[in-house]
Amino acid sequence: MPQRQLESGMMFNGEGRKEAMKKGRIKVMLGNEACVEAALLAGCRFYGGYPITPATEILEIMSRRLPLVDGLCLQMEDEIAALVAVVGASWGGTKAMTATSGPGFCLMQEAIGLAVAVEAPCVIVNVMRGGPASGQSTSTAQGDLYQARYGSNGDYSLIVLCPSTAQEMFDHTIKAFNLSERFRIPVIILSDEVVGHIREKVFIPDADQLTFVERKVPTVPREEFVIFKPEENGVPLMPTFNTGYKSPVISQAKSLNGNRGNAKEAVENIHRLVSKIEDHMDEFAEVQVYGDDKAETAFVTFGSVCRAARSAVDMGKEKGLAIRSVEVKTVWPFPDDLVRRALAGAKRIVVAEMNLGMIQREIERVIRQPEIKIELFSKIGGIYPQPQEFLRFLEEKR
Amino acid sequence: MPQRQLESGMMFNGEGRKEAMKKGRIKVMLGNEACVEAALLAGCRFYGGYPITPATEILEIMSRRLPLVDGLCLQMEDEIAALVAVVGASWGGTKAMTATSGPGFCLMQEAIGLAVAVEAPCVIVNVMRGGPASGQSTSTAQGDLYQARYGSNGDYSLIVLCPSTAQEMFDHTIKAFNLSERFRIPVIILSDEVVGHIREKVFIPDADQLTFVERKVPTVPREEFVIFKPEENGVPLMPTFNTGYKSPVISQAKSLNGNRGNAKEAVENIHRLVSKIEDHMDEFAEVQVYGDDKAETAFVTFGSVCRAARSAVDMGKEKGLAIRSVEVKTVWPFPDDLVRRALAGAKRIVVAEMNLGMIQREIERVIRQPEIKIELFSKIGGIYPQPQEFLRFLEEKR
Amino acid sequence: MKNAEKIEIDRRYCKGCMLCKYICPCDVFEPGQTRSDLDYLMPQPIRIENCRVCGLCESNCPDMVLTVFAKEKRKENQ
Amino acid sequence: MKNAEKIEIDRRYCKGCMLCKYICPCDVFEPGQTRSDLDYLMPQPIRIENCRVCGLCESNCPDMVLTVFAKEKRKENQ
Amino acid sequence: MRKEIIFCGFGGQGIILMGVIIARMMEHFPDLQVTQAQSYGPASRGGACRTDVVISDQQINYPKSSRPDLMVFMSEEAVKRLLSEADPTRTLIVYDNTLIGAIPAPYTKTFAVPATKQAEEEFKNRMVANIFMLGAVIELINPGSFDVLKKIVGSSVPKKFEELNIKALEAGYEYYRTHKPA
Amino acid sequence: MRKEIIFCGFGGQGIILMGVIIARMMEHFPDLQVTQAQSYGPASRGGACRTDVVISDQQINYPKSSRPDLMVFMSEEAVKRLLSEADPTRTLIVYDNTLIGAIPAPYTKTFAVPATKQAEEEFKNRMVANIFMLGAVIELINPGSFDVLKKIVGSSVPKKFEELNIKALEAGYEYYRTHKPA
Amino acid sequence: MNPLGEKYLRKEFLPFLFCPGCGDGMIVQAFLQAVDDLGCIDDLALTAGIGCSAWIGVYMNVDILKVLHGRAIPAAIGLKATQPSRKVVTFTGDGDCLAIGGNHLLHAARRNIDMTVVMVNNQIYAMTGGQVAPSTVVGSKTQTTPYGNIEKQLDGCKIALAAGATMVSRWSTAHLKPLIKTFKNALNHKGFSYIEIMSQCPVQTGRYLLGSGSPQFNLQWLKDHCVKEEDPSRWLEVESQGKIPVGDFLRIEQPEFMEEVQRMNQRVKEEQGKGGDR
Amino acid sequence: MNPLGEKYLRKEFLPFLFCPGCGDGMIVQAFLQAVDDLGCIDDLALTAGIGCSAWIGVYMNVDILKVLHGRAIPAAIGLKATQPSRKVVTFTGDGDCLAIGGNHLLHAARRNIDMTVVMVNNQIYAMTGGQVAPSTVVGSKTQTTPYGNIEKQLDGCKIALAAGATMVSRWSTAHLKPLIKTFKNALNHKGFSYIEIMSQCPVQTGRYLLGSGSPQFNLQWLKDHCVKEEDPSRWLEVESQGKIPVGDFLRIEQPEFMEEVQRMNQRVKEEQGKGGDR
Ligand SMILES: Cc1ncc(C[n+]2csc(CCOP(=O)(O)OP(=O)(O)O)c2C)c(N)n1
Ligand SMILES: Cc1ncc(C[n+]2csc(CCOP(=O)(O)OP(=O)(O)O)c2C)c(N)n1
Ligand code: SF4
Ligand code: SF4
Ligand code: SF4
Ligand code: SF4
Ligand code: SF4
Ligand code: SF4
Ligand SMILES: [Mg+2]
Ligand SMILES: [Mg+2]
Repeated sequence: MPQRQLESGMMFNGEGRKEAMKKGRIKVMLGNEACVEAALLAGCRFYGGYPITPATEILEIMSRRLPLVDGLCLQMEDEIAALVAVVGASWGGTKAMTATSGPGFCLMQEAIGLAVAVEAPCVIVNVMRGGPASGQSTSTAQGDLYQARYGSNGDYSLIVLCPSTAQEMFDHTIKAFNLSERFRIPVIILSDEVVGHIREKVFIPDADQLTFVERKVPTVPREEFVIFKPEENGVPLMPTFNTGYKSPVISQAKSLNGNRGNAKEAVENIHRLVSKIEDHMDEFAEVQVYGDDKAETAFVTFGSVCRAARSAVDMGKEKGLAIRSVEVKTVWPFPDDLVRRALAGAKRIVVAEMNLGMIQREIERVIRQPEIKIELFSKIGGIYPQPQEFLRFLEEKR
Repeated sequence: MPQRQLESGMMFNGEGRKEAMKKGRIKVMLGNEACVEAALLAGCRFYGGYPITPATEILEIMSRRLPLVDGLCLQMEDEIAALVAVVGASWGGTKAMTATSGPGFCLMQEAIGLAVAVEAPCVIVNVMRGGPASGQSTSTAQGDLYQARYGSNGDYSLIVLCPSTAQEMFDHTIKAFNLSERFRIPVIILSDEVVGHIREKVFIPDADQLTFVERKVPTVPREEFVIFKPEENGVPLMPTFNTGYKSPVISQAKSLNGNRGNAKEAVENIHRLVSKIEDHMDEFAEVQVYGDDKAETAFVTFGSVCRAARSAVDMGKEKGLAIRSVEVKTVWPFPDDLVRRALAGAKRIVVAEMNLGMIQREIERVIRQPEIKIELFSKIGGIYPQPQEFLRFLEEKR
Repeated sequence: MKNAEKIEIDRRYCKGCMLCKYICPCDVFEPGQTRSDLDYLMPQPIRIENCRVCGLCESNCPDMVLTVFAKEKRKENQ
Repeated sequence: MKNAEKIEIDRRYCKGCMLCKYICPCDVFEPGQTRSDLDYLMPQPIRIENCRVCGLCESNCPDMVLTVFAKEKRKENQ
Repeated sequence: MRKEIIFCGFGGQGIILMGVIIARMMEHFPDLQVTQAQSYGPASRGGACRTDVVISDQQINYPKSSRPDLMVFMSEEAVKRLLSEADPTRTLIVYDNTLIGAIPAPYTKTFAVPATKQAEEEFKNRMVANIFMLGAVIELINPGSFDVLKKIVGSSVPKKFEELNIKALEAGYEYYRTHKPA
Repeated sequence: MRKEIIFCGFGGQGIILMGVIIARMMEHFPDLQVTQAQSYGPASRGGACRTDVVISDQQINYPKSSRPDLMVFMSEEAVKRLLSEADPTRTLIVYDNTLIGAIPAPYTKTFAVPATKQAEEEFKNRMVANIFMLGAVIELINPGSFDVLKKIVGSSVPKKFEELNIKALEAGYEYYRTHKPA
Repeated sequence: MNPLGEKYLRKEFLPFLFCPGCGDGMIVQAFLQAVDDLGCIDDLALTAGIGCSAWIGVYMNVDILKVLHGRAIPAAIGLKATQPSRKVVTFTGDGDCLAIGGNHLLHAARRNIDMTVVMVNNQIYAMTGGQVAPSTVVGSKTQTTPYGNIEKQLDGCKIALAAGATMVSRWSTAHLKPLIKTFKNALNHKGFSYIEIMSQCPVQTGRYLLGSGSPQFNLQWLKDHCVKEEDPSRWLEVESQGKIPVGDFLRIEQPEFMEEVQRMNQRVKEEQGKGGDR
Repeated sequence: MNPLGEKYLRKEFLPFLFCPGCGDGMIVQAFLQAVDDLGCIDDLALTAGIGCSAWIGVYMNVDILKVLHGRAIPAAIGLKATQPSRKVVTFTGDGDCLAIGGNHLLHAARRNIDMTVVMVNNQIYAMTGGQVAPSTVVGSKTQTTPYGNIEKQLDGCKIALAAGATMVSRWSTAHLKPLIKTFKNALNHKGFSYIEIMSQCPVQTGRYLLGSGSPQFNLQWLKDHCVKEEDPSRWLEVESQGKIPVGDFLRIEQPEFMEEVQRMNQRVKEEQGKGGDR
């Protein structure tokens, strides 16, 4: 599944810029708008949502655009209904998505587990804002990182992507739909207010430049089909409704034929729900390094903070300071190996995030060298860090 | 705040057994029942709940018992309403609690953030069952460990206790109420089906044998009182409703006087919400070691799995195998130092849990010695591990 | 008036609830001594000659395990 | 009939919505040139002599910044 | 001393209650510890159902049975699934022979009690089969006491069924005394 | 080349829209990158409101202003909070002198535009103050183009207000031409 | 298995998990009878929540999505939205539909989306072992109202009517014939239909509320307590006698949601073609 | 600050965050007038959800707990349960109360718990910038119904009535006098009261739905469209003319929940004393 490269702005600076531009459009758009554009291009035809700052524009633009392509955008009575309707639409055979922010994301947690359990491909965008609780609706934050992975009950796994530019909102949305169909899982785009509300140029390729993944459906006669028996890639074929398979789909632990009651098969199934993703991380896991990839000083960042860190790296370079910035694009499942590789040789690791230390814990876990302290450069309360502050941190905490 | 020791059964084997028994009662009861007994003793007078296996007995017994002490047990329309009502009752000046299991715990996440943000003391019991989603309602599991810490949006902290016996259901409930009042936070008792549904002897001390913490209330004149200004211990006095303080309590980020809008004070307040707990972990963090505390082989366990591990330690001893079992009683904030100390000198660490590896990640983070592999002995699907299996694991994975 | 040829109860799934006995206007059933595969005592259509093939027992059986075969019908089919 | 002594508008919080002008049955207000602390153009009770102290402007002011002082009242109080 | 007892059957038979009653009996033995654990499906709708009772003079850590002293079977299904947990030489197997044909070799330490049949015939209520069975096994549960058991049974069932249950209990006890295994 | 522009005022003035319009103008400059970011309170109810526009011929990483070239102030409050971000020697400060008394020392590179007053008096609608202001600053935004701006303003407001806004824009532009700073 | 069962049940899922004599099984059969009469088995798509009654549809050999407690209705909406030609039916219980899921009922009804909600009212939370439900009569002793329920009942039919449902009926398992007819009407109704079925739960409602666990007793209780009264203005009288009004209460035609959506999409695309308003 | 404001507002929280000419501020004043008339300021405890209207109570100098979107009612129940002597009032919006919070309204109403829900109906989600609400009229163009709303409205008064509220009224900000009277009745009503207030939101509803952002225009719109009609049987007629019926619709006495609780507790303790039933 070839994916467009994720680096923001690539299309504008790279070699084949003019060539590429011929085959698409460049528009100044909101990060949230880029997300909608990509979703529609990827084939999303159902959106179930509920307004919440700073994700509301996704709903608003969807409500404008979907009718034009014979899709349906439903503003539901709450976020629970929104995501459950998305799961219904997914089993109805449609690519479907929703978007929200912290408080609504809380309400979606049970249905995220549902989507995992019934293996319904769908995309969920969380444009993060300040927490806890109602927090600061118009301010940016990255405090939902663990919630995105662990907010629902029980053992499960899913994929979480963190865009840092409007272009990545576009690219990650395409990728999210593809991964959700490939693995039959909910894929979460964990964006934040800065990325959702930034306006910048986005390159929208023509559809024929992109690869779209569609769910695999059964073709064998109904009697021979076993609904939750995985194919080689760990994922069962999806007998969406109205295809004649008369599928029994329950949210409980289940055996291969979809019935409750067989403990052994139920255990295997839970294991499979996790391993179908985690055994195939090489298909999607992504970590980028900006700056000097041999530098002893390394930032670790994700989401919008990547941008400020890049500027800090550039400023550092001007001052003769070698820095690398390790950008975790697919934050879950956490790409242990890629991160370890990207940090190889680093002597000083500063995790920069807009929360009180989350990716930091993962780095502590992954970099098991007691001599390396994993420092935290943390900004909360909606304050987006300035590049200068990164450098000041390096100096002051020395 | 002296607490009764947490070790299960102590009262029956220890020296002062007869003495102690004079001052209390011993009854065979369900873990869930022991929780109710303790809550009532601790002064809980409001329960807002919703039925769900395997936590329902807590609601049922509360509905029977609370009217007898002029309390109120309300079966609400859902778990969201249940916890929000508890928060309301807490600000009404009452000790209040709720209990649920996985799916209901999902629905409570937003209101957990609320309780954190408005600093409403309360106790939330999650009697874990199999997940994900509806999972296996009558089976045990420990898959909600991270959810209990990170299930709500934004940066926050809270305390999570993991009982392993009916006696600990009692003891932890007393402790939970005390900690919730001390820190003005929701305290979560993360139990599981085995512990909730076990029946065994529980020693119920007389009230005068126990210490009960009550929330500190303001006494200064209203004009001098600043609602979210912390005392020395990091916690503001609580001007519960109807005490004349006319308190403005909002779920948004806020300044000291309770109003929105002052970004600097809002940031400080979020920091304080976390540090008021994490700076005082010595008051409550608890890790126990069972068996040979110098043994090179160590289990790490929590909740009901502690019991099976203890039997395994005993069986190992019979076979000449020295093992220690490190029991994490307060799983959040994770007691890094205590765990490190309890594992000092261990060469082989096996984390045993009924999930696909959660405490394991914490141990990997805390024990940063690359030469020690943190092994996982995992049981899921409602299968409670047998002591023999622990020993078999040690042999086979050698 | 119709008559029943045979009343069949599927022993794999009968739960012995006796709603068939309760609903039958013609007093056809009595509790029997045979156990279904689910360990319940099954009813017996001991007065089958009373049966008027009203179908109530069949449509009221909560486990859909009871079938009334009408005599006439069979003849028609032959 | 009552008369107004004075009509006060709290310049700290007036938002210039002109609902006072809209609601007044006696056409007392006109938009003025003074700005409130919130940067809005405040109304002016330029025809205060028309005022019958009906209180509508006061009770309809969404920011509770408008006060009508009645003449009689003052006298009574003296 | 550690005694392990397993009661098993299907949902709706009151299997769990049997374990609960035995556990509660231990309130009257101050020097003993007890645990009662269970696994079951929802409500009274069939499906496997099981409770483990462990009695010991020591603190009980592992609360489930690993080497049962006594197993009481109340359904064929339970025999199929759980008989292998029995130890042919150690475990005494009691079974409701209304519902269970026979206990296969090599298990020879057995005692058949027609609890369901007696409940249906003698008491016109199959719901008391479990209590009948309890009466029939109490002497096999050691430590235990019929008198304490009777008290606890009385306080464990709805008032209006108290008499019926006590009668069933006594009948079970009587059955034991007249049919007890050698 | 990196140009940084800040528009600031309070909610309800259409501050964000000013940034959006400038950003969208850049669609017509294929070789330039642009970012527009914002921070604001809800709806039109006062409170600080600000948008940063960055224009560059390079990829733009940090999307906020750190050394603004141009700052446009539309409220006293904004001056209080944000003036310190200006560089006395570098930043050109444009302000709505209907709402703002004066820009204090050491900031001397200033240009006063009575946008709100003109909107209220000339167009009987203070809602167009922002567009008036845009007209008055477009020549100071370089690269920029009044013609493109006009097109974008037209397509950024509800149809029935299109004419009004275009007029305000032109009036602002006219104001600039007649009052432009030396 | 009777012939209807042979024809329509998902054999490998048998037996039903329902207790002996439970009304839920009777509803399986009645519904399949209606489907058989209409010959529409291939047009069905079902959803369900959590609870005993939520399993009703699972045994039918059709597409079914069984989701979370209380969330069957939004799942149905998602399905209907993407498969407008389907007859979408939701099976739900009184707890599922009126307690945790009450809000979804309101909003599906007001949208008049073409689907049928079959609400099985056994006056209790059965699956979890007999706790009070919004439909439990005042005074009842349940596992969570040991001293008698003091909360007024919520009447699902009244709520559905107030919210804008275009078809509302209530019957009981003692009224299988009219129930089957109502099922057929609902399956053919263009719009939101709400069908409540008073159903026996001998094990919880019977044993603890009504005083007998006998299926016969419980079915008889329904026969005795459900009286046909289709005129809402007379419900108060019926209710004051401790009876439950049953019947077909409403069946009207109003614009259906999915048709409105399609009309809108059509219109919008046409306008777009003409370069209509932004 | 006018004298009422001087007396009752939380000065350090001023100014109101409401836009110029917003009805929410008028409601602050009307409510405080009622409270002043009754002299019950010290008996109040307020709760609120999220939305513009949810801030109404925050400016009053009384105990207030402002919780999550849609959850003001359960918070009020928890408060009332522990402070039965308090007059508990909830301020909520049409989105807060009828969309995400609809279920809590049903259940508080059926319990007839002694509290007052003040629902501010501005026919839109104002705080988030003008999305469709369950109260938005069919055909309206909002930020999320750019081609016109196709969903029927949910009428909060009808829902409250169907669910069992014992006092139900609707007024508008163009009806301050009767509104104040209704506030007073509600504050003295023993049981669940639901008061809906049609209120102007010039910025969202006005600008995008009604065609003018002028506060005057919007208040006039309410004056023109809200007509007094207290007989439910005539609502359909009123509504078919595009008008909104206002008035005091219901006010009856029924057993109040907290009193029932206290009666129950009393009874149970007495029975317990006598060794009553287990
Ligand atoms: C979020 C959540 N809360 C609680 C439960 C537990 N639960 C399962 S079924 C049920 C009640 C079912 O009652 P009802 O809907 O009336 O169905 P019945 O079993 O009576 O048919 C509850 C509370 C759950 N599964 N999920
Ligand atoms: C769980 C959740 N979802 C969404 C939001 C975002 N939100 C805040 S206010 C609001 C709508 C408010 O509308 P309404 O209740 O009508 O109040 P109004 O602002 O119109 O007075 C929404 C959707 C939120 N805060 N929490
Ligand atoms: S009704 Fe059906 S299940 Fe019940 S006893 Fe008769 S045949 Fe058996
Ligand atoms: S068909 Fe009718 S008469 Fe015959 S056995 Fe069945 S119920 Fe009785
Ligand atoms: S009504 Fe009040 S806020 Fe509005 S203009 Fe008049 S005085 Fe100012
Ligand atoms: S009191 Fe009445 S008459 Fe006087 S200014 Fe106010 S509204 Fe006009
Ligand atoms: S508990 Fe009640 S509703 Fe559930 S299956 Fe049994 S009888 Fe039916
Ligand atoms: S957006 Fe509307 S409801 Fe909100 S404060 Fe402004 S005018 Fe009032
Ligand atoms: Mg029910
Ligand atoms: Mg609103």
